[in-house]
Amino acid sequence: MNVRSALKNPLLIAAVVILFAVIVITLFGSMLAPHDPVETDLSVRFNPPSLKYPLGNDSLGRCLFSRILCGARMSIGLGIAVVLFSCFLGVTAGLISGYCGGFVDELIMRIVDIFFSFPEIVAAMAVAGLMGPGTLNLFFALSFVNWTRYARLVRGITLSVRERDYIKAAQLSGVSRTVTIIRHILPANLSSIIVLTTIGLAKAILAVSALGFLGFGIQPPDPEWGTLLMEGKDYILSAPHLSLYPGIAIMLSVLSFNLIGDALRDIRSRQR
Amino acid sequence: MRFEDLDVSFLKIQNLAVKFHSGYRSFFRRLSFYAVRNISININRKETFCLIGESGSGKTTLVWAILGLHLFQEGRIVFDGQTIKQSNDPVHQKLKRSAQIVFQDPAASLDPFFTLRQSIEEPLRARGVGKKDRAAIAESLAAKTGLSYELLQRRPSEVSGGQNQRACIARVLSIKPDILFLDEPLTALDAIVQKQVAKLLCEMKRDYDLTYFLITHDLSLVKEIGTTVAVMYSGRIVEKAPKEIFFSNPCHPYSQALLSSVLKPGIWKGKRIVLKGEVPSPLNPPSGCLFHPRCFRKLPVCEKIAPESKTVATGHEVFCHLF
Amino acid sequence: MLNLILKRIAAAFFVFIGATFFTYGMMMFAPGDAALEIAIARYGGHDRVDGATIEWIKKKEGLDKPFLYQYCHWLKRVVVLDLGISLVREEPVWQLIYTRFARTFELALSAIVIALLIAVPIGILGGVKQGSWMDSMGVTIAVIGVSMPNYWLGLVLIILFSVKLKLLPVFGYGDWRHMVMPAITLGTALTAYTTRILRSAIIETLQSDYLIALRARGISNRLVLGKHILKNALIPVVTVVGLEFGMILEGAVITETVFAWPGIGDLMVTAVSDRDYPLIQGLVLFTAMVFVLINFLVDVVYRYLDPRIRLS
Amino acid sequence: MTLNKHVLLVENLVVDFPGMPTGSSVLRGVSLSLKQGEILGIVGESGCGKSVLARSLIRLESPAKIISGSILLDGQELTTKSQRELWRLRGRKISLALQDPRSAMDPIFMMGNQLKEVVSISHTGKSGKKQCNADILRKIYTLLNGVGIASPKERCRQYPHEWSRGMLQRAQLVMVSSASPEVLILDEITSALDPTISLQILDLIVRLKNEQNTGIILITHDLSIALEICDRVAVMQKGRIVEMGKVRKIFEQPVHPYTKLIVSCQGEEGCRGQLSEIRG
Repeated sequence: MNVRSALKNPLLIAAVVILFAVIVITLFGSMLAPHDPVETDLSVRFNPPSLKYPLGNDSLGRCLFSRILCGARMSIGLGIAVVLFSCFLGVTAGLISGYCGGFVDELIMRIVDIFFSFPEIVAAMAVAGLMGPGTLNLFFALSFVNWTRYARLVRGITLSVRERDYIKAAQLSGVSRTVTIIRHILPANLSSIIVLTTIGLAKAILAVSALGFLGFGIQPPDPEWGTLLMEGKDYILSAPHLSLYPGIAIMLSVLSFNLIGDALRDIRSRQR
Repeated sequence: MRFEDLDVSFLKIQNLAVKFHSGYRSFFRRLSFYAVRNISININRKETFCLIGESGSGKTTLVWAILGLHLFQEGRIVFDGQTIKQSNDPVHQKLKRSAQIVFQDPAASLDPFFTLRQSIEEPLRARGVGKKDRAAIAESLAAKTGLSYELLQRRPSEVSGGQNQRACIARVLSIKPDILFLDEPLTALDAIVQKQVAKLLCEMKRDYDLTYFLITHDLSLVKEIGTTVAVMYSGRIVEKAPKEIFFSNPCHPYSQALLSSVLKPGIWKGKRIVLKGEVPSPLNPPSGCLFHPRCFRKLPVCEKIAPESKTVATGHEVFCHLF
Repeated sequence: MLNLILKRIAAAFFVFIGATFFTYGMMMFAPGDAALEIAIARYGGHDRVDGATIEWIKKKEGLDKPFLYQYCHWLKRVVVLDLGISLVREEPVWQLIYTRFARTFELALSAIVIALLIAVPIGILGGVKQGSWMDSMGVTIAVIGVSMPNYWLGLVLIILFSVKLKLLPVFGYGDWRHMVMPAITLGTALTAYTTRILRSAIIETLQSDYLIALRARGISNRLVLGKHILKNALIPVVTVVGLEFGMILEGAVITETVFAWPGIGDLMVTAVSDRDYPLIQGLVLFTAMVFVLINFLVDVVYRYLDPRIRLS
Repeated sequence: MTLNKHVLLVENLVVDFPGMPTGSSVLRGVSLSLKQGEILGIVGESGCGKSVLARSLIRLESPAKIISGSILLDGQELTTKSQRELWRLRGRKISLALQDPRSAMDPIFMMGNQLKEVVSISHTGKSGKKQCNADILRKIYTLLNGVGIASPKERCRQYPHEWSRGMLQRAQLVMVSSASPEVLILDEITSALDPTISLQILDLIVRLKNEQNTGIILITHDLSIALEICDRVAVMQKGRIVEMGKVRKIFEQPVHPYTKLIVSCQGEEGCRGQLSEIRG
């Protein structure tokens, strides 16, 4: 499925549109919000969706639609930050351990194994529990397990590229080790890293909002999709819409990243 | 750095040996075996030294040991009067700076993401040559090696194998090496393109007065452009001779079998020699001469003692008990 | 061969030690003085705790010694499964963990059964009949399944089955009707993930060169499919099973919170919200150990199936 | 030599890749005939469609598709047969050996296991399962010894990555010829091998022809291999056979300009003359 036929697939077009909407909401969410996400108005508690409040009101009468719009900045933003940081850390570790080999490789890989043995959310909860919830703790908690995925991927590719003839030719013509890594080995990894980052972003958004749902993510009152769902959970019998809409927002954005990630992977495997 | 012709033998290799590790006998002690052992070669200036042998005979390992891409455990290399005692010592760095290599598969020896121009300019860039000079040198070399100007912007995947190999040759010549190692430069190309690249190599040798170290199993190419020939079998050199003597009077049974296996007319006149069995695995080499399990003129002594080098004529050495 | 197994065990042991070191290290970051926390928990309330008791606890627990000594002291107790006492529940941590783990295992098993029942047929058919409408439908459902946040799915199920149709209990632990919704929630992501991996494994195996050579030699289609393709496709699937356990653990944490299922995930959430350090530590250690064990088993099975990397 | 019957008759076979522009099909009307006990060499540069021809003859040509033409194998028309009927023919009547021996073997099964699979197709032992297994094993060991693989018992317990390419190619020859098929198609089986090893393989092919009297189609890009062991040679260019005939005639008096070029490239001084007008 090369680039042209990729765009014909309706699902992918929807994904790109959603992605565009998600980016707009993440950047300009607070400006777009019709109401102040934090301003409470008890008179309109639990109102179903109406013209004035497009998605209805939550337990304290706050406009659910504007809270979702503002919450995006936290859920998606933090997800992107986690992915970028762990991608940077993982790629560097992968390149070094893949290219140097020997003891360095063994050491880095064992460290990766150690971090790999902690499931992401369990580790994040442990950190949140021990160091207290908060955005920064959450960011470190998610990143320090996530980077291992990138390290393993990049190490695998570096090991295979390192044996290629053009690397030996470069070594022989006096190109230094770092220049070889940056000019030759990194580009060979790029397409796989992009695919993994896109799908990693989908996972990160899920993780951030899951932790929010469990109460260890971003603390109220600033809105975050996961915490919105948590608040909605208690009133599920009387106001189900409170937990429906934030969930849909999460799913759509995660779905669009996953679809785009799959499309990128198909295009890359066609090029190989 | 240019060299005057003060010393005729330009590169001397004295019983070089390379060991590889292959897994573990016990928890720590590693099993190692000889990939290449007691190799002694003299390469003179402006010569085309041909190393022939089949895959698994250690030809490439030997070249990579000489060029420092592999460590060598025994032996010496004498380059330009100075001896290299162990891998990557200062003298070895000097050798590496004035030696280059052309690989078998042109598409694999060029970075798929680089344009041909970037690949050709890379050695110059590593040596800190300015942008303008690099471009000028690259263009002149491309013209000399028969690459048209607009090909320089293309990527290796968008050009033919022959043109890729020309780009490799241009890249190698950009830093004016004194010795050029050619690892099966023609095998991956089509018949007609092979002839053209062979012609190009001869011209480059004449123009840049290079010394060639050619690895190949294509004996018709050796007959055309070689000067001295060495035959390698399972990590050891079995015969060394000037080209004319080698093609007229090959002594070692394996050399004869190799020559007889060339089906092209004009190389081997007599009956085809069909060997039996396989190349021995270096992990447990046979005792005595390594070729004795497959040799059709085997003597009782061959199984026990490894043969010494015997000089049959000037410059013609054989490692065989028959002489 | 033997020393290869020894090497793998040594590597797994190193990871075990690393995990314990890291878990204990995390304690150091805990805000406030650990001895104070323990004192408060044991003797109730700030007012009943004075300097002397804190000093006494510090000496007893050896908290004043250098970090490494404390770590070794703690490690000695961990090896004999004495993970300390839960600050809030006064029960031994290990006791809590393995009773709760049994219930999580029940849930996990049912989720895996659901995953295998649905994912295996769709994955294989999708791979074999690549590009057919069935395949693209399978792929789309799989992508949606993977992207669906399982806590949201849980809530939707509750709204649907408990609130609207009043068929199933909203939460709690009891007979099979309690298990239906949690198993579906946990199973969905698992099924989607397995379908995707199985499908790409089959496609990749179908493109390998030796299939044409096998058919060219006259080997019947039944043998080619039943023996060669199946075993070759099994290799990537084995690595997936290893990863699936990670997903199950993560999914369990959330599913159990939504459905108040008394498993290890739910225990983890309450432990973290109560700041019950020994229990948190015990749980993190336990999950890490389960993971190290599973990764080791997957590695052994992987090397058994693929002789090429057996001795690498 | 008694007049051997034609085992294979191909009448202007046209094969096309779906999605390719019409008129540029891979095979544009290939016709050839093969007698029993004869080696027919098919020589052509890479890309002339000789591999597609090899796969089409054994009806494993997908993703390509046979548009028209007929393939008569011992009187049976292959182009109309269903896959089920073809299973019984492949291996017994006609089989194909591929160029790269390492990718012709399943990497995760023991060699003995894969050899047993093929040899048991033709094994007609009536005795019980256990006895039948022992017979097959014994047959495999004799066959392996016959093609020069030492200590076959240990070798059978090894995996394909532990065998050298030469041994794998011999194993492939044993596999394709174990049921003594009437037609054997060898697609460039010596190109991936070293000269002395490929000499051994060519010697095996000639022995195979003499012992089993099979009709062999040897596909190669190297005319000198064809000259060495083939009885007749067909020169192929861009999906068509441009010239076909006895080996001596093709080499001494080539008619078609393309054949002339290929023949001249074999000679020592050969191509030097026409180098200028052929750009690489």
